[in-house]
Amino acid sequence: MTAPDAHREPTTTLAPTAGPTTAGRPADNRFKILDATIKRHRRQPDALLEVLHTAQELFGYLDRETLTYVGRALRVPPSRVYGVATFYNFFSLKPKGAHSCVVCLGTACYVKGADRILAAVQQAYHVPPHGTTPDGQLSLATARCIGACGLAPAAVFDGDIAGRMTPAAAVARIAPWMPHDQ
Amino acid sequence: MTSDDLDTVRARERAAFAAAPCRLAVCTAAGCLSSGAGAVRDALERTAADGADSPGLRIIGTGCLGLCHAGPLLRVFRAGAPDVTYAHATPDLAAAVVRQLPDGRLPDERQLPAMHPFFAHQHPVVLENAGRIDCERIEDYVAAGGYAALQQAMTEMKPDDVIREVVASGLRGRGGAGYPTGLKWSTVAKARGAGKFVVCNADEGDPGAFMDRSVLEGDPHRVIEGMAIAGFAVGAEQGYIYVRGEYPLAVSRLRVAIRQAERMDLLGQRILDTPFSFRIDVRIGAGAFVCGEETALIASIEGKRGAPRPRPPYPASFGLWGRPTLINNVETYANIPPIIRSGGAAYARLGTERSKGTKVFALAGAIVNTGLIEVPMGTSLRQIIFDIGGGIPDGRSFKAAQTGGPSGGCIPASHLDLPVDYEALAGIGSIMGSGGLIVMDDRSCMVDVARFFMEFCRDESCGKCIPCRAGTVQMHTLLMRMTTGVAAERDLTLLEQLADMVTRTSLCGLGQTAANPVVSTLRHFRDEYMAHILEHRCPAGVCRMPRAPERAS
Amino acid sequence: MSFLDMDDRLLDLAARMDLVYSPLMDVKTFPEHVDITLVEGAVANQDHLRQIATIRERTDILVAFGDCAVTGNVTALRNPLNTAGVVLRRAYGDDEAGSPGRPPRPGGTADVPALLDKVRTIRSCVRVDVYLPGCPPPADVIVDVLSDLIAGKVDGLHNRSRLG
Amino acid sequence: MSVRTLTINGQPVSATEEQTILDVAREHGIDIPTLCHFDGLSEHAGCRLCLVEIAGSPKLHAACVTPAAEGIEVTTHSDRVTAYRRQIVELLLAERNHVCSVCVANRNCELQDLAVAMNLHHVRYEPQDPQLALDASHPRFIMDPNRCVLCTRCVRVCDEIEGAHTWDVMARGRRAMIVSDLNQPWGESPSCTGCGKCVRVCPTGALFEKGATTTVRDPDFLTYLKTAREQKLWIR
Repeated sequence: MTAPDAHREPTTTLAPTAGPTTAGRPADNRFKILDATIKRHRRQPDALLEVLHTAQELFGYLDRETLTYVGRALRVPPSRVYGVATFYNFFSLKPKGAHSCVVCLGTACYVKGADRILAAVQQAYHVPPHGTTPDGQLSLATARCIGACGLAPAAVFDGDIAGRMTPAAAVARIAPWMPHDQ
Repeated sequence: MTSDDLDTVRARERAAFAAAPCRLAVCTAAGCLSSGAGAVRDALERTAADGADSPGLRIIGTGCLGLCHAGPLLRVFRAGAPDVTYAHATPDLAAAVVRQLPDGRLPDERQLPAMHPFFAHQHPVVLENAGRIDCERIEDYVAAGGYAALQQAMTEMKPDDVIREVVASGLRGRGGAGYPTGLKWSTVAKARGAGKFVVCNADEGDPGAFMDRSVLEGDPHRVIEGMAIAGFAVGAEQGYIYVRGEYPLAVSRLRVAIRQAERMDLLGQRILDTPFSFRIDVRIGAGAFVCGEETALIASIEGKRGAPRPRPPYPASFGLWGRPTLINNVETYANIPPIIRSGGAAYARLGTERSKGTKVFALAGAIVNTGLIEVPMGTSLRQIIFDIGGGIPDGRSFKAAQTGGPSGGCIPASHLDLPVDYEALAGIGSIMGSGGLIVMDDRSCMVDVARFFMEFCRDESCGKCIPCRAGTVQMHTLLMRMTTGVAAERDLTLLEQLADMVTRTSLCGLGQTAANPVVSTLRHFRDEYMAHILEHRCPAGVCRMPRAPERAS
Repeated sequence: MSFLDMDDRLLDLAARMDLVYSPLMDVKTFPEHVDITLVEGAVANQDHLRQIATIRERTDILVAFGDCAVTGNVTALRNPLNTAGVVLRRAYGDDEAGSPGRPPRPGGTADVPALLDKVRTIRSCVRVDVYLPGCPPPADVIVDVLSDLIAGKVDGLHNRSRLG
Repeated sequence: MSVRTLTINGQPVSATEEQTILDVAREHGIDIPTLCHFDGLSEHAGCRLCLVEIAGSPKLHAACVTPAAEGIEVTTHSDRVTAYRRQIVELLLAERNHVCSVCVANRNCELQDLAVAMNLHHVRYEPQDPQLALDASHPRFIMDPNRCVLCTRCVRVCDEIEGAHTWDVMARGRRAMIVSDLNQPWGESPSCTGCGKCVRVCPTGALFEKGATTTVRDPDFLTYLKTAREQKLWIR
């Protein structure tokens, strides 16, 4: 991660009246990248989803400041930004863990016992589905089908699809991410 | 680049193809990649680079070869010799193949039989390029006859001619509902107003379906070409592909393909130096099944909550930003180039009376050969599941085939000989859907299957209309009562009444079909429901019933 | 109270029926072969659950009388809390000022019946013949319905009063 | 302007080009139940209570968005749609915590009126008992999501008439909720003008004035405002 540069304000030219606070966030290039996306879409309100995608890629999740910033830049009311951000499963309003495990619960995976994989991971690492461990190491999520039905049951570990999973294999795959006392 | 220039490229590439007597194709669809196809490809390239004595060898990363469970798949094409396909390929095997190629004696281990039934019974049209082209090289697509249909449309046909061929082909929407594609195209073409749009629905949300993903990953130019032809036919200059966020590989390959097509003047301003201009932008979904519904998809492209709106007005007259909009799904567009190339009449010779052409199915669940297949419409379920799919593994018996995902139904063994087409499936209470086909053996409980799908619909309901929002919740509650053994007979009555009400009164297709899994399992497996309710017993042994009253035994 | 609002009409009704059981009467057990029972209130604990089963067994026509019996109403306001333990802690546990409380155990004792996790409507426990919603059901409606029931008319009775 | 003729429940009626089946029915005193419709707002078409049958069409049609087309034969109260409407109201009553006897809108509530009009005396579906916190942070108004039916009248009036767009719907399906701004307490909402229009259009006791013992029902007030604004005529 780049060193925080306390002196440089994030670009606020798009929302000159009241730029968002950046407290607790490194004032790095990420807002510049976000602004570039916003500019590419000519600040059109229609680009809300695209911009939220970019923002989440940049920051990992969407906090209130980011939502406010995006709303002002695209000239969309805050409640609509919030409504859109919470409608879609992909957007997260809370920080995610350092690592992620997504268990596919699609039909093919269901038929092949994906629920047992989910239960095993939950139990082994004390993490609720769609939650994060208290130490912030692991986020567990479920997917509605990742399209890897031919390899069911499947799970995604830090972005890599793994097929023909078993409860034990899933737990083992996560083990190296976790502190040893678990 | 003009049409003639493109012909030159095609000729050059074909010559280069012919000069390479040997091609090694590694399946680089998401399935095989997750089984280690990347390492196999690396090993091929490393070994080929080491040995100087393999001239004319080409290594390509290709689209889905279909047999996902046996991945990574490696296929060897040699001039004058039959193709050889390896299952579960490893880097070591790959290296051995490259080293032994010059002798013409390939390793025997892990070779699939020459006429493996999985491949023998298929009829690829949409998937014709799978295994043959490198999915990241536009030149490969062009050499395989790609963009010839677009050339033909632009140079020899008028928009009306294109639509006439699509009508003649009898092609119906592959997204599930089966609306005649030609009719849709002519409606949008006739719609008044400038600034029309062409939209490709790649929000393949049915769990158990991955046909569209495979097409986008393996042959993205085919979809782009189909869309460009559609744009030409209906008079649109802008297209959008709305891809599921769950398919990052498809998105990146599409973006690469769009850039390549733009560089060769196959997209953008003045395509092939004609007055026709057409742009395509990719829009990425964010995890909402309901966005597969066309008005919700439009709302989502417009940056809004993916809530459907009442139709009419239909998108064909009032769609994206209020403009006439053509919406088809991936597989529908992928069928367009062959229809234009060989003519609608030729295409219509495939399939059944009312369902023309082929259909791609994703086989999954309790079946030996899981993966992707393409068969002519009218192929029987038995052929699909037992001949191509290899039957049920572990010595279990077939119980049901689920088609159409959460909007579909379960087909029992008594209907295995049914020829699969739109009408036949609808006739037994299921739907064609987008092509997901999940096989269930005797270890699946049909009440629990209904509960599984109802949970899906409950969680994916947008919440706009009451019947779907609250009706799916109550139907799920009732199904939970059954699977936990606390239901009474009146719960079944309530469930059936709700299923009817939600079907008839919901605002959009999600709600209107949400009860289908319940209705179809009740129709074909009512005795299982009764066992849960009257005897507090799960015949398949799936449902645990700790709270159940004393068993009637 | 609404019952008493029937005023002198109550006397007319009384002439046509025998009141065999009521919370105000000194009768410990619910009698057998009762023609009509008006059940007020919802089912909140194990004792109620046993009672309603007995009532159903021994009654010809069971009337869910008033919103609490029909919908749970005010008594079911605790249902979003989900479990009896939470309800008891909320009611008898430490208060907001910090003074310590002594919440009873959810399982009940010999003298106090166990609280159900959720307050249940009469319908969710036993078959109900007539619904008479209202908080409270108006006196006129009670007179009408009772008169009809005594006269042997059962159909179309529940349409006379409203929720709330 | 072309005039159209059609029949509703066998009664011949005429309609203008812009009119919906609902408009025409109401004009002729035929009561089609609605919940999300409010005169002066765009149509939401979400409550599905106004579904009617049109002869020759297998589908049901939402009267609020279906044009009164030439020659159609509309049936507003077939046994089938009456039964469906009843189920819809039952679903709503089971969805949130609708406790009429302690609700500020008791006897002045459109949901309760619907139940009464349908002779709905009990609910067959399992109450969902959601745990929802009441928002009393606004100096003048209270938002009680326990009574909300998600008709979005408040969202639409705030957006379309007041122009503030303080309200919107968050999440989806059974988790959907009406929220102000970034789901913050209403009293802290920078965008709310405090105009109270949302309170006036709420069909139930989800939005009400602090200290009020009942709610206000004024179905014509938006039409009044719009006529005043657009035509400078204050018609009461």
